[in-house]
This record gives sequence, C-alpha cells and structure tokens, in this order.
Amino acid sequence: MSAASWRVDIVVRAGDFRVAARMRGDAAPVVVIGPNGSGKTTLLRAIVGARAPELGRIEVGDAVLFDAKGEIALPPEARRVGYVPQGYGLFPHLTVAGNVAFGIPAAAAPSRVERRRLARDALAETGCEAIANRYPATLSGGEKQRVALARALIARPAILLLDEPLAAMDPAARRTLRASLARRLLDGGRPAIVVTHDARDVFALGAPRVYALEGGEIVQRGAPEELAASPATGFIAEFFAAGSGA
Amino acid sequence: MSAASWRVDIVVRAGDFRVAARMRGDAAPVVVIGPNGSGKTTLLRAIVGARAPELGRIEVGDAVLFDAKGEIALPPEARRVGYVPQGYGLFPHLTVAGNVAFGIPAAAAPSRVERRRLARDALAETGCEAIANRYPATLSGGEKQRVALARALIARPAILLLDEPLAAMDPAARRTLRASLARRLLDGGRPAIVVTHDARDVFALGAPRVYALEGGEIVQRGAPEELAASPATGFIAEFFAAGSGA
Amino acid sequence: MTPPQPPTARVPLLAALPMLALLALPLVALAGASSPGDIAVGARHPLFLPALWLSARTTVVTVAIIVLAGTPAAWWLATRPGRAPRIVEVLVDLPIVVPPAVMGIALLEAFGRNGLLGPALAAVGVRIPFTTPAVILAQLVVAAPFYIQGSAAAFRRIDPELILVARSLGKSAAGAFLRVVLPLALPGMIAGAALAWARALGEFGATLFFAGNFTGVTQTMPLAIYTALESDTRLAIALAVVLVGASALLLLPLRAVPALVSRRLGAPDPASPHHRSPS
Amino acid sequence: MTPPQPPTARVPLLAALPMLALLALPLVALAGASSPGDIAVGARHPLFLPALWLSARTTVVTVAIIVLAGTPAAWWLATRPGRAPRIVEVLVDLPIVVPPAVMGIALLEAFGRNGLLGPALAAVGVRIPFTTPAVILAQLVVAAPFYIQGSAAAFRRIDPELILVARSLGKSAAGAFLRVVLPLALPGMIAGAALAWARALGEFGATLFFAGNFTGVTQTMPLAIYTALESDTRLAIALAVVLVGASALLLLPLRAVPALVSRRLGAPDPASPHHRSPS
Amino acid sequence: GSTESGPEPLRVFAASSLTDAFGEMAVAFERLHPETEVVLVFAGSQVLRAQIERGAPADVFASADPGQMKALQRAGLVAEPQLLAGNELVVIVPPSNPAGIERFGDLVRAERLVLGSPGVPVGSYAREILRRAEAGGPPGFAEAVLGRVVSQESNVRQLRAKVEMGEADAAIVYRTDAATAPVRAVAVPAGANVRARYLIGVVKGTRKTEAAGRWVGFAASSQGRDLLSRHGFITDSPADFVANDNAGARHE
Ligand SMILES: Nc1ncnc2c1ncn2[C@@H]1O[C@H](COP(=O)(O)OP(=O)(O)OP(=O)(O)O)[C@@H](O)[C@H]1O
Ligand SMILES: Nc1ncnc2c1ncn2[C@@H]1O[C@H](COP(=O)(O)OP(=O)(O)OP(=O)(O)O)[C@@H](O)[C@H]1O
Ligand SMILES: [Mg+2]
Ligand SMILES: [Mg+2]
Repeated sequence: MSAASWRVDIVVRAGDFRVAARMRGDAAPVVVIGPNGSGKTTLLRAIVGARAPELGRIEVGDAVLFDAKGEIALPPEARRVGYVPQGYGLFPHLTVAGNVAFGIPAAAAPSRVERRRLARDALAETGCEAIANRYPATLSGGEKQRVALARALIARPAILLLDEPLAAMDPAARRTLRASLARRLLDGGRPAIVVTHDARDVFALGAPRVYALEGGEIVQRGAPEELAASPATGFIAEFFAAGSGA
Repeated sequence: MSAASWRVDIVVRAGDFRVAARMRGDAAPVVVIGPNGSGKTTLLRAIVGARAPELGRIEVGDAVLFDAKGEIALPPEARRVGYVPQGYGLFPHLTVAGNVAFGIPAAAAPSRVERRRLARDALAETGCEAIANRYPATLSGGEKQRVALARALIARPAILLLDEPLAAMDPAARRTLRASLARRLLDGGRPAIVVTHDARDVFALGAPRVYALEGGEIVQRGAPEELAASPATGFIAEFFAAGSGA
Repeated sequence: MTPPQPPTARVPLLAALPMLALLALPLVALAGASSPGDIAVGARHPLFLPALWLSARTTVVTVAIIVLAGTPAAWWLATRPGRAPRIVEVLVDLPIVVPPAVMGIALLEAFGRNGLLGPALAAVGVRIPFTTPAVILAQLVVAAPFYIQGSAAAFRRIDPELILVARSLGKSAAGAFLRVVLPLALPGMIAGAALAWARALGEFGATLFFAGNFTGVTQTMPLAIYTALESDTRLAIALAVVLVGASALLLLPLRAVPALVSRRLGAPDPASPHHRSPS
Repeated sequence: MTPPQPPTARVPLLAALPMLALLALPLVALAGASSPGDIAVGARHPLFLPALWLSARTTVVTVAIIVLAGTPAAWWLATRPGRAPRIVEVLVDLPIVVPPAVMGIALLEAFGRNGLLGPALAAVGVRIPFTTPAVILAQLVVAAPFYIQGSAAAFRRIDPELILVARSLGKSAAGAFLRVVLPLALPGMIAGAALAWARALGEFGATLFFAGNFTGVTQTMPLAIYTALESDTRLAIALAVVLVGASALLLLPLRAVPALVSRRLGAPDPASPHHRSPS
Repeated sequence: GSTESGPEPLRVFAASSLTDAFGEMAVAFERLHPETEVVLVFAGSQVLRAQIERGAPADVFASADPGQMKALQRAGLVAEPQLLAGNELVVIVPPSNPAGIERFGDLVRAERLVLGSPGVPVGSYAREILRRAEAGGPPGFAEAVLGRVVSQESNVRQLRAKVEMGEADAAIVYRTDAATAPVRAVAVPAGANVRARYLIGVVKGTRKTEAAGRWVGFAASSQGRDLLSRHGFITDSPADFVANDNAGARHE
C-alpha cells in the first residue's frame, strides 16, 4: 500500500449503537457526512484508538493500526493519527502556545526556540497569534476550535481526523481556514478524514470522495458532484441543497 | 415598557476584553452576528447574570435586571432569562428527560405526570424522543445541542438567549429546528437574542433587526436586508455573502 | 470477543502494588495474630458489646454532624476567592497535626469547667467532659477536616457554567446547590465522609483525655481495646480484628457509590483500549 | 466601582461558621493555655530540638514515599473498572480505623523479630522496629490512605478525552499521565498530601509501639509531648503549640497551590455575581 | 544521647512515671561509668511489655506494674526481677481546692472525682484504698466516694492533668506524681494506703548483661535510692510491699 493510502473496514459499538464502515482513501481528503447521531464521531474515535472495534481492520500506509483477527491494536500514540475532537480537547493547564507546542514531535524541533517558532507559525495560520499566552478557559468558542486545529496540524500525523473542525468559526474564518486546510492537506500529501455538516466544506476542500453515513451504515459514497446529482437519501439531497444556498 | 420589549445598554469586561453594547428589541427575535472573539458570548452572559457589567442597565419588560447606578443586580434565577450556552450546559447527572424537566416551572406543571408529558413534547419537537432516557455523556454533539434547546424552550422565560444554537446540527435538523424556533418565538410573543454564524438563520428566524459586533463594539445595526445591501465592514459583507451560497 | 488490549494496560498495577502491599501487610499480620478462638473470646468479653454499640452510635452522630455542618464550610472554602479562605483551610488542617492526647487537653481547655466556654456552659447547666457528647465532640474535631477537605476538592471541580444554567432555569442559589452541585460532588463527598467515619471510629487519644474511659458512656472500641491491652494483648488484638472487620463491611457499600456515580457521569468507556479493562 | 452583589452571597459563610468555629476553638484554647514564657521554656527544653528535627526529617521522607508509591495506587484505583478496585479501596481505608496503638502491634507482628517478615528481614541483616525507619513505616501506614483517596478522587475527574488527545499527539500512556493527568490532578494531590503530611506529623500511637520512644532516634514531637506530659502538662502544651505553629507555616504555602491552580483552570470568574466576591 | 556512633548503648525501658528519676539516674550513672551510654525509653508498662515480647532491643526493664513484669518473667524474657522502689497513693486537689478537701475523709465532698479505670493499676489501687478506709471507718464511705466519680482514666497522666486544669476536684494518684505537678497533695491514712511496687530486671538475651546488671545495682545502691526517694518513691523497707500483691496480680 502506498504511504498515503489508508483503509478502514470495521464494526464498532458504542453502547447500543453500532457503526459498520468500509472506507478507503489516499492523500486526498475524504469527507464523511451524515445526520446527527449517525455515527461519524464514533467512527473517528475508533480510528484514533479511543474505542476498540468488534471486528475488522484499520490500515494507514504500511501500518496496521488495528486487526481484530491478528489481535493487533496499536495504542493511540503509536497510530500517528491526528485528531480534532468535536469538543476541541484543549489542555486547560497549558496556554494556547503550550497546547500547540504539545503536538510538535521531538524529532521535528529539537530546540526550544525552534519549537516556539513552529507553534507561533501554526497559530498565525489559524489567526490566533494574539491569544498565544492565554489559557483555554478564557477563549471564545471559535478561538478554541482554531487552537485545536493548529495543534493537530503541527503534529504532522500520518492521517488527520477532523470532527466538524469549522463548526464554531465565523464565516470569514471558515473561508480562510478551509482554504488553508485544503492547501495543507493537498501539499502535505497527507490523508485526512473530515466530518462536516456544511456542503461548502466538501467542495472547498476538494475532496474527491464523500461517504454518507446514516444510522451507522454507509448509505452512499462517491464524488461530491455524484452525491449532489443523485442523492441516495433525503438527507444527502438536503445536505447538498443547503450547501448551495437554498 | 411593553411586556415583551427589552433594552440592554451595558459595558461589560472579561479579562482584558471589553464589550459595549446598546440594544433594544420587542417580541421579535434579534440576531447578533460578529467574528470569533467579538464579544457575543460575553454579552449574553452579562444579560443572563453570569458577569456583572461595569456600567449600564438591563431591562426586560417591566423588570430591571441590572442597573449599575441603582445598584440593582437580580440573581440569575430572578431574571427569567433562558440561556442555551455555546457548550450546551447539560447536567451530566440527569437523563435527557431529566435535563429537560429541570426547566419546567413548578407553576406550569404541578403533577409529575404532567411534567413528564411536557418534557416528552419538548423532546419530540427537537427530534430527541429516542434518547430521552440516556445520559448526556453518551450523546452525539448534535443530540446534546437539541436537548439544551428543548430545555431552554420549555422554561418559558421572559427572554431567550441562544448562543449559536444550531451550530452542531445537521442541515436537515437545522432547517426544521430553525422553522420550529421561528414559530415558537413569534407565536409565543417572547423576545429572543440569537447569536449565529449562519446568515440563513437570520432570514429563517424572520429577525427584523440584526446587531453586528466587532471587537466589542456594535459596528452596525438594522434589518438583515439593510446590512446585506450596505455592509459597514468586510466581515458583515462576507457574512451575508456566505449565507447566500457564495 | 474481547478486544485486544494494548501492552501498557498492566503497568500501573505493578507500580501500585508496593503501596497496596504495605497497607495490607499490617492488617494481614493482625488477622494472623488472632485465632478464631481469640475472636470468640473477644466477642464474649463484657467490654465488647457496650463498646461496639457506643462506637456505632457516636460515629454515626459524628458523621451526620460533620456532613451537615461541614458541607457549608467546604462550599465556602471551595468557592470563596481571596486569601482568607486559604488561611481558614490551614486552620482546618491543623487539628490533624495536634497529637490526639494534646487535642484532648485542648478540648478540656475549650469546654472544661475552667475552659473558655466552661462558665457559659455551666450557666446553662451543661457539662460536656466525661459524657457521651464529649466522645462525639472529640471525634468531630479530629475527623471533620478529612470530610471538609475532601468535599471542598469535589466542589472545586464543579463547572460554574452548570450552576449558572440551573439558576437561569429558575433555581435559587440553594436550589442549584441541592439539585446540581450536590449530585455532582457526591462521589467526592462520600469519599471524604468515609475517611472521616474511619477516622472517628479509630479515634482514641482525644477521647481518652476529654471523655474518659467509662464503660457504656465513653468507652468506645478503641478505648476498650486499649483497656484490654493493659491485661491481655491477644484479647486486644482480637477486639481490633473485630472492629476492622465490622468497619470493612460498612465501608464496602460506601466505597461502591462514588465509583458507580463517576462511571455514569464521565462515562469513561469500558471498551476503550486506552483505559485498562478488567482482566 | 464594585458591582452590586446579589443578596444570597453571604449565606454560606453563616452556615459554614459553626463548623469552622468548632475546629478553631480547641486550637485557640490551646494557644490561650500557654504563655510566651512557657513556649520559650519549651523551645529550650532538651527534648525539643531533636524531636522537632526528627519529626521534620521523617515526615518529609514519609510524604515523599507516599507520593511516589501512592500515586500509582491511586491511579489504579481511579481508572480500573470492576469490583476488585472497590474492595482494595476499602482495604486502603482500614488502616485509618485501626486504633494507632493496635496498628503499632500490627506493625510489630508484620516486621518484628517474630513477625511475618521478621525472619526474612533478619536473614538480610535488617532490623526495623525501634529504629528511625520504623517511625517512617508507622507514619506511612497511617497517613498514606489520606493521600491515596484524595488523589484517586482527583484522578477520577480527569476527562478521558484529554488523555486520548495527548496520546494521539504521540505521548505514551506514561507521557500523557505526566504531562496531562498530573498537572490537572495536582490540586487534589496536593490537598491529599497536605492531609497525609499533617496526619504523619501528629502520628503517635503506632510510633510509640512500633518504634519506641528513643530520644533522637524515634522520639518525634508527639512522643516528646507525651514524655513531657509525664512531668509537666504546661510544657507539653507549649510543645504542642510550637508544633501546631510550625505546621501552620508549612501548610500555608501548600494550601495556596491548589486554589491557585484551580482558579486558572476553571477560571470561575471573580466578577461573576453568582459567585461570592471578596467583601 | 545519640546511638548513631560508638558502641551499643545500654537501653533501659522504664515505666513513664520513672521519667524524671531515671533521667537523673542516667546522668549519675554515666558519670560513674563513662564507657556506658544509657538510652532511656519511656512508655506505659504494658506498652513496654508488648514491645519486649516482640523483640524490642531492651537491656533493662523497669515496670510500674508487677503484672507486666511477671508476664515477661514467665515467658522467660526477663531474669529474676528485683524490687526497685515503692510508691504510695495520695489524693491530689487543685491549688484552689474548690471542694475544700483537707483530709482524706473529705473525699465525699468532691463534686467531681476522677479515678483510674479498674483495669489499670492506679485504678485498682484506688479502689483498694477506699475499701480499706471503709473497713476501718464510716460505713458506706467507699460507695459514697465512688458515687462522685465522673470519669475513669487510663493513666496517671490523665488523672493529674484533670486536677491541674481544675476539671476534677480530686483524684487519687501516686505520690511521685503529686511531687512535680502544680497540685496539692492530701495524704491517705497510713492504715488504708497501699504500696505500688516497681520491679526492675535484666532482659534475657541481651548482650549487655554486665552493664545492665550495673544499672540495676546502681538503682539499688544508696545513691540510687537517694535519688528515687528525692522524687517521692519509697525506698525504705522492702517487707512492706508484700501485703498489696493482689492488687497488681489482677493484671497478669
Ligand atoms: N455509550 C452509548 N450508549 C448508547 N448510545 C450511544 C453511546 N455512545 C454513543 N451513542 C449513540 O451513538 C450514536 C452515534 O453517535 P456519534 O457521536 O457517532 O454521532 P455523530 O454522527 O457524530 O453525530 P453528530 O453529528 O451529532 O456529532 C448517537 O445516536 C449516540 O447517541
Ligand atoms: N478572562 C478573559 N481574559 C481575557 N480575554 C477574555 C477573557 N474572557 C474572554 N476573553 C476574550 O474576549 C473575547 C470575546 O469572547 P466571546 O466569547 O464573547 O467571543 P464570541 O463573540 O462569543 O466568539 P465566538 O464566535 O468564537 O464564540 C475573546 O477574544 C476572548 O478571548
Ligand atoms: Mg459527532
Ligand atoms: Mg461565543
């Protein structure tokens, strides 16, 4: 398998809820859409290693992250999966700069000065220079989300999982960050799975493939244009209709 | 002042940040827009009573909630202000039904059966019947937000403050809840202040007046069409442009 | 199928073992030092039943008072900003530092005939030293700090946003406290109450000095054990084993509650591989 | 301008007062019972300095061991689901219930010449009872439960999501523990350590039995106070007042830390009218 | 003295009530035998006994309670113990003497009397005295006095502290305890008094048998007896002690 291709084929359970997903991708970002409670977050959490699937296999590049048959389950730190959770997951005891620097791999920046510079650059990219020395408790919702995004990007993971990464952002920030994210993902040649409720994200990210999840099952997959043109469900139809300003 | 009219004229500080706002409204919902960190949440929290303004006065109907000169500062429970915070604020020790029933005023439903029926109705309106007996920790992001909304609506407050109440919802839920919210707010004749990053919310709610906040100051106010037509700032222009599908 | 577990899962138990073993060892040695026969003799000893009954009664009253009067103190310490509460907090710690016998003297200086409150108490015809209330007072002073500090720590971790929301939904400060703060702090409060109860049950020195050693009136289990020690070490050990056994039975349900409640609230996922799963 | 305060702000202090007064009263009475002259005599007494120094040394070592070995135990108790940890938790409580004198016997039964580990220890030439390590061991057993339970409660309140995020950012389980769990649990851990330290400092009964009353070797402050009590009650009180005063000075900075850290993390807003503001 | 360097010291385990007397005796002994360092360990006799039973490094044991000594002797842990000294009981009252107790018979006037628990020697002795006083005097005396008891205490320290603090109007303690504390002593009639016996013995298995023997000998020497009697102990005629044996024997 090429370094940037990945494959997820799992059944995962959260309480009574069950998600069965078979997905694959390469360096281009993949988008997951679906109504509230359809299992998008559950799916991402299984990939990052928060929850062990009941069945199946997860591969990213040459690494097998999970294999029920082979009894393989890498711990989260060995998976090289970057994760921006829906609730941001900022460390309350670290400043914004500290949160971002937390993700810098030791190999990437051996010196303190270098690390600080990297963190500052990442914060600048998400428009957060001004809040670098503040603690998360004092941030606005959108500010928190930007910091979480900057932290995940700096870690240079093998695959990036973003759970509604722009939901709390204002329209201007949404537009610039969407563009910067698209550039980052495509330039870096690193795969990503992005969950979103906004069809404009799908197009702006240039995602070649969308998976639509409903009730824990993948109900449709394909290029965004395909799904928009012939939606398999009412939800998919509405999703793309809303995104085009209806 | 009529029972449904309100007036907010305050200066409030959060750390180094300062918001100065002069707003008024009546039974029709008022929308507040602004970039991340412009002070929208700070403003709502001052009205609900989380933070005492440095100066000014807050009136809703015949009640003075706050008056710096008169040294009046009603405690939150006396303000009859319904509040859906950006972080949902669900009680983790209560089920979804328990969370919603928490808001029912004793006068509205003296009997247990009645209270349960009211809670069930409110949950049905936000599409949450199925999760009534679950605890918040197991809910998806959109589900949490729906519950928070149902809980605030059932309390029948004198004024309703909604902080990005639809941000985590899927497009279909957004559309139905927007409509149901608009109906509720107009039918009930109760004022509301809604913070949103989505221009479609402004129009769907039928808000006659929008306040645009930037850097803690109100930079423009007027009918949504007015702001869309002649935006005072780049952000306002982008806000309405994004909402029309650009 | 059990999901495969990461290799790190078992390290903490290994690291935890030395301390757990150290705490268990004296208890095991104690149990080993007394035969079932000794225990039967202990249970039939005339000191035993009155002392056990007195210990049970007094510690229940003590813990009830500690919870009722200590909860507001803990809330005050947890929520009041500024320097004063920090100083008060140290004051709350200090009774732990005072060696129990000295605490007995201190209580006499406070409540005794010539003590600070003595004349006032005498004027209303109340004599505290050498009575069962003195036993409770001694237990209160030595055990309350553990409850207060435990529940203050629990209160500190309540998200103020939840209180705000409860109050915006029409609950008074007291109502929000009862319906939101208390249920959320319950695990920490119960853990603190368990420590305080255990400490009250083991209280010896202050009681001995302040309340004396009167069978049925002030002779709690620790005092009975001490008295038995005077004549018969094996009897004393047997009584101690019974005390420890009875306490274990009472602590077990108490200790189950916080874990149950926390599990539901935080919902740390049992299927999550980065948490240890039962094995 | 001070923002106007809601009328409920002062109720909790009123409710907190009875308990705080009860805890303060014996200390005040104790201080009142000893004059500066007494204290000067106490400070010059030949027992005083060796005992104070021994208490300081041993309690520091004790608390260090408790924190090092107790933290993994607390983490295990806090994160391990299932029934076993609940039972272990009760085991951790039990040393508190055992009257200290009996704990001294139990330690002799465990580590003494004829105790469980006695022969094994003798074989490697180690004798523990009646030595300074015995003092530390006695303090360990009676004080560790307070630290373990306090920090387990703190660990239980850590959001598992934060650990997951830390590990997804490349930190090992141990790394996430050190860089995320520890700093967040620090206030609770320090509060527990303060209680444990206070308890170790006041420890008397188990030390007397297990370590004996050897000046300079095992005679800690509480034992010195006990010895002084034999000939002179006022001297004993003066020594106790010095002990309490010294402890207060050491506890004050310790107690300031948790409040500072919590304030930063939770950022409960000092301007918020539904929190009490300093007045 | 420090035990950290030099040869092993002589460890003398002694009942708490010997604290002051043995403290002085150690100074005198070390002056006489500079090669021997003495370490004194004070605790209740029953604590010391439990420690010696469990291997405490004691060389000499001095007990205030013959029962504890005999138990160790029976267990083969102490060689033939000797009589160290005797102690008498006295009534103590606060300096202000609120109940106006001037004579032993005034004990009935005490509103608050504290006695040792029946289980501890000082408590048994006190009850024995009351019994004897009644036998030789007014009927119902013992019962009347016992009716005034507000607390039973586990050791002499506690009895004395309560009188010192004015918490009790009177207590019955050892004469030696009355000597040091700010209290007034009221004598017990000679016919009613009992004598407590302090026994001293060398612990078996000690490597310091010689030094231990020297300590016991020093305590019995005229210098040692002088010192003890200055602290209120009775060192005159050993024969007097036999009569009270049963009081101590209850604790074996
Ligand atoms: N422990 C649990 N017990 C029962 N149901 C659970 C549990 N955990 C999650 N669920 C349910 O699983 C479903 C999927 O949740 P998930 O968080 O994956 O949804 P989602 O697709 O991310 O939704 P959203 O768009 O609202 O974020 C939800 O209906 C949720 O209520
Ligand atoms: N305690 C504080 N100290 C310093 N700055 C603060 C503090 N609290 C809030 N702020 C700042 O005040 C500004 C306004 O915050 P607020 O939460 O009101 O923004 P918002 O308009 O709601 O933004 P968003 O759309 O992201 O939710 C932010 O820049 C925030 O960082
Ligand atoms: Mg989700
Ligand atoms: Mg906001």
